[in-house]
Amino acid sequence: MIDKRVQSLAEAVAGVRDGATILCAGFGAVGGPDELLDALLEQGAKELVAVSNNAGSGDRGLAALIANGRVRKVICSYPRTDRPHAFEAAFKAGKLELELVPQGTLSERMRCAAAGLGGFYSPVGVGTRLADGKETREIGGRLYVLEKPLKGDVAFCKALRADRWGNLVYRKSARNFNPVMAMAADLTVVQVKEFVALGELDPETIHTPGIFVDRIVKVGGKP
Amino acid sequence: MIDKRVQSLAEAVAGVRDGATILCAGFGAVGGPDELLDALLEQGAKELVAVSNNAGSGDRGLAALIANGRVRKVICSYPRTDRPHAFEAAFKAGKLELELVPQGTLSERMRCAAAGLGGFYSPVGVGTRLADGKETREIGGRLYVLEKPLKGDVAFCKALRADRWGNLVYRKSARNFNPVMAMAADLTVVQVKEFVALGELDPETIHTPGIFVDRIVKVGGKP
Amino acid sequence: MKPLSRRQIAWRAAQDIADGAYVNLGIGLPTLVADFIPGDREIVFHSENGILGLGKAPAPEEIDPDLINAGKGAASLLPGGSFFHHNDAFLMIRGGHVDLSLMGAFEVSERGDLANWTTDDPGFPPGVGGAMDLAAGAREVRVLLEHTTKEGQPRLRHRCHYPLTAPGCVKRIYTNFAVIDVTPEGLLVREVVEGMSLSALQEATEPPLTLANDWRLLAAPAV
Amino acid sequence: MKPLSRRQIAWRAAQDIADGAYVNLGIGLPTLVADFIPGDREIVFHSENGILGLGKAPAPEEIDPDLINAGKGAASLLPGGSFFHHNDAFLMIRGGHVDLSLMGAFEVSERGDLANWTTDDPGFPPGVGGAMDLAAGAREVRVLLEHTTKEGQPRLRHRCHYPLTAPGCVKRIYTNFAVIDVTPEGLLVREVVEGMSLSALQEATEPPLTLANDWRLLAAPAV
Repeated sequence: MIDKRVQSLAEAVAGVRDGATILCAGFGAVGGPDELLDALLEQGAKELVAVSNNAGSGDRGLAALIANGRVRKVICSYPRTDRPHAFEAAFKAGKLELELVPQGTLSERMRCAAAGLGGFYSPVGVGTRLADGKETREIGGRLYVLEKPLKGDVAFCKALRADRWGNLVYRKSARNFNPVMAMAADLTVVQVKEFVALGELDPETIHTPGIFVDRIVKVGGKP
Repeated sequence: MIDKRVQSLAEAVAGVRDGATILCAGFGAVGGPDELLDALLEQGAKELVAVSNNAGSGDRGLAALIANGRVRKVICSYPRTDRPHAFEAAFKAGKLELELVPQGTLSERMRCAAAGLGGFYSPVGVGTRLADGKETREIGGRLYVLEKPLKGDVAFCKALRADRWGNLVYRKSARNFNPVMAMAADLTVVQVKEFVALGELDPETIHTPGIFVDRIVKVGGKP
Repeated sequence: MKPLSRRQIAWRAAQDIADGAYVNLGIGLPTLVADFIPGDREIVFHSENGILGLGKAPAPEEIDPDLINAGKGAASLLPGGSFFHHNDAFLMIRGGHVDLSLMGAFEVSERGDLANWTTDDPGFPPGVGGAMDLAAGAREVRVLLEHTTKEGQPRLRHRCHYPLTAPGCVKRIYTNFAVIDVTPEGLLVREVVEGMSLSALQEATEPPLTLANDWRLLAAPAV
Repeated sequence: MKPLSRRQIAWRAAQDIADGAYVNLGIGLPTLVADFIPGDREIVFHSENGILGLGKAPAPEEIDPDLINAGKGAASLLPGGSFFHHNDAFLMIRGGHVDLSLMGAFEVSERGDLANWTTDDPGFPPGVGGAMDLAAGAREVRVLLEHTTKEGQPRLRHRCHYPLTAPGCVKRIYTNFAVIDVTPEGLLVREVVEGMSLSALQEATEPPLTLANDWRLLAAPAV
C-alpha cells in the first residue's frame, strides 16, 4: 500500500541533514513552500545550500532560514526580489555565498540531474562573466558552455492537490519551478492544500506523477 | 489573428522539400499521423530522412513512403514492429539507410534540439556498439557519451483536439512522441480529430502549447 | 526636436510586432509595449514563469494571487492561453520558439552586444534572472532604452563597459531619438525624430551611424 | 530435479518486488511477472510509452485502441495512474526514478554485463527500443531467463558473446534452475531447485559459482 501522506510538517521535514542541498520551489511569492521551510527552521538543519529562483522575501520561508544563519550558500538567478533584507544582511556580512545562474540554466541543470544526464551544452551565458571558468565548445558553428547537473538532497515544493500516490496538480503560475524541482532531488516533500482520493485526479492532467514524490503534507485549506 | 487551421491534408503537407528530415510521431500503431504521411506520399517529397520510433507498419503512413522509395534513411529505435515488410524489403535491397538510436536517447536528442542546446552527455549506450565513434567522457566517476541534437525540418503529429492557436490535447498513450516532436521541428503539422473554440481547452491541461505548432488539419471525426 | 516619451518609445516598438508573434516583454520599459499593440493584431505574450497568452493587468477585484507575470505583478490570461512549468518556459526561450524578446538595456555596442543585467554596483549583489536566456535564445532581440544616460553620456557604445548579457544579440534599437538597426556594417539609422540632425544624433552616439536610404521621421502619437 | 516453468520464474521474481515499488517490465518473460504480485503489495508499473499505473490486460469489450503497453498490447490504467510524454517516460528511466527494471536476456556475464538486444542475425536488422535506456538507467536491473540455450549451452558467461546492452548492470538473475546474485566477488547462488547439485548447476554455467551460506531451495507453486 502506497501512502505518501504524512501527518505533520515536522514529520515532513524529518531527517534533513546539516549541509544538505535543498531545492526551494516558487517564483517570487507564488508557489513557494513557506510552511515547509518554516518547519525546517524548527527542525534545525544548518549549513544548507539553498537552490531557489530568489533568495527569500520578507521574514519567513527561505528568508527566515537565511536570517537565522542556516544557509551557507544560495544558488539562484535573482537574489533580491520583494523585501530581500534577510539576504542582503547575510550577504553583506560575508556570511552567505552566492552562485548566480541564469534562470533557464538553473532550471535545466536540475532537469539534467533528474534525467540522469552528465551535463549539457548551453548557448546561454557564452561570452559573459557567468561563463568564466566553464568549458566552452563550438558545435555547428555556435559557441556553447558546458553546464553540469544540479541535484538536490531534498526538494521542497507546493501544490494544489495530491492523492496518496503523490500525484500532483498545481494552480496557474504557481506551477513554476515545482515540477522540475520535484524530479531533481533524492527526497521530494510537497505541501498541498487538499488531499483527494486515489483516482480522483484525471490521469491526462496530472502535472507531476507520484513517482517523483516522497512525502506530502496538508497545509491550510479545509481541516 | 492567429489561425493555424488549414482546410485540407494537401495544404497541411505543402512545401515539404526533397531531402527534408521529417519527425513522425507515434508508438506502434498508436498516435501516428498516418493521414498526413499518406498526403505526403501524394505530395511527392523524396530523399526523406524519417525519424520515428518504428520504421513503418503495414501499407500506409511511413511504410507507404518507404515502399515507394521516398525515404533515404530511417532514424529509429526499433525498426521492425507489426508487419514491417516495407522496411524489410527496402533495407534488404540496400535502398534504406538505418540509424539505430536507443529510444530514450532518440527522444532526448529531439528535446535537446527543441531546447536550443548543443548536446548532452548520456549514460545510455556506454560500452556498447551504439556508442561507437561517439565521444566518451567521465563525469563524477561515471562514463557518458556525447549525444547531439536531432532537429526536424518538419514534424508530423496527431492529437485529439486543437484550438485555432494550435494548443493541443492528446488522449491516453497516443501522446507518446507527439509533444517532443512537435517542439523539435522548424515546421510542425498536426492532424486532429476535433477543433474546439479558443478558450475551450483548460489552460491548466494543455499538453502542447500552440507556440510549437504551425498547421493543424482535421481528419475524420464529425464533419 | 521632439524626443519620444517612454510611452512613445514603447508605442513605436509595438508597431513593429507582427500579427501572430510570440513575444516576451522584459521588465520596465518593454512592459509598456503591451498597451500599444495595434487592434488588428493578435500577439501571444510569453512569461518566463510559465505562461503563454498574458492579458492586460487585472482589475483589483479580479486579482488572483497565483497568477503573476515575470515582474511579479498581477496578471491575467487570455482565452487560448496556457500554463506550463519553468523548464518548458525556458525551452521556449532558449530554443528560439519565442519570436521576439523586447528588453531594456544599460548599453548596446555597435556589434549588438547587450549589457542589461548589472552595473556592478558594489553594494548590490546582482541578479540575472532570465536576461541571459532571453538574449541568447529568443529568435530576435530588440531593445528599448533612453538614447543617453541622465548625464548625457551615450548608451550606444563602441563596446559595452558594463558586463555583457550576451554578445551580438541585438538586432534593433528603439530610443527616444531614433530607431537604429544593428547590421554587419554597423549601426544603421532607420528613423530619427523631427528636428534632429544626423550630426546631433551622432553626437549622442559613440559608434559611427549611417543613415538608411529610406530613412523616415520617427513620430509617435501622444500616448 | 524440478526446473521452474517460465511462469514459475516470473512468480519467483514477483516475490522480491517491494511494496510501493515503481517497476518496468520488459517484453516477453518479464511481462508475466505482473500476474504474480502478492496481493498485499501495491506496485506501480511503468511503461516506456508514457504510462504509470498499468493494470491488467483489459477484457475484450474494454479494449481502448489509444491505450497500449510497451509490447503494443492492449493495456488498462489503475486509479492513480497517469499519462505523460515519451521524454518524461525516459527521464523516469534514465534518472533512476524507476526502482526496478525486469528484463529478459540472451546472456549475462559474471560481471553483470547484459546482452539482450541483438543476436546479430544477418537477415534481421536489429531493434534496440528502450533496452539500453532501461539497462543503464533503472535504479536496479534484474533479469529473467532460461539457464541454458535450447542446445544446452550456458547463458551465464564469462563474457557476453552477443553485443552488449549495458556493461555491469545486472544485480540479480532468475532462471529455471536458480536465483543468482551478481556480486563484486562473482556469481553467488542464493537459491537452487530441489534435486540439483551445485556441481550440476555449475556445469550449466560458465563462470564459477559460489553457494551463499544462507542458500535455500528454489521452489514455486504450480502457477
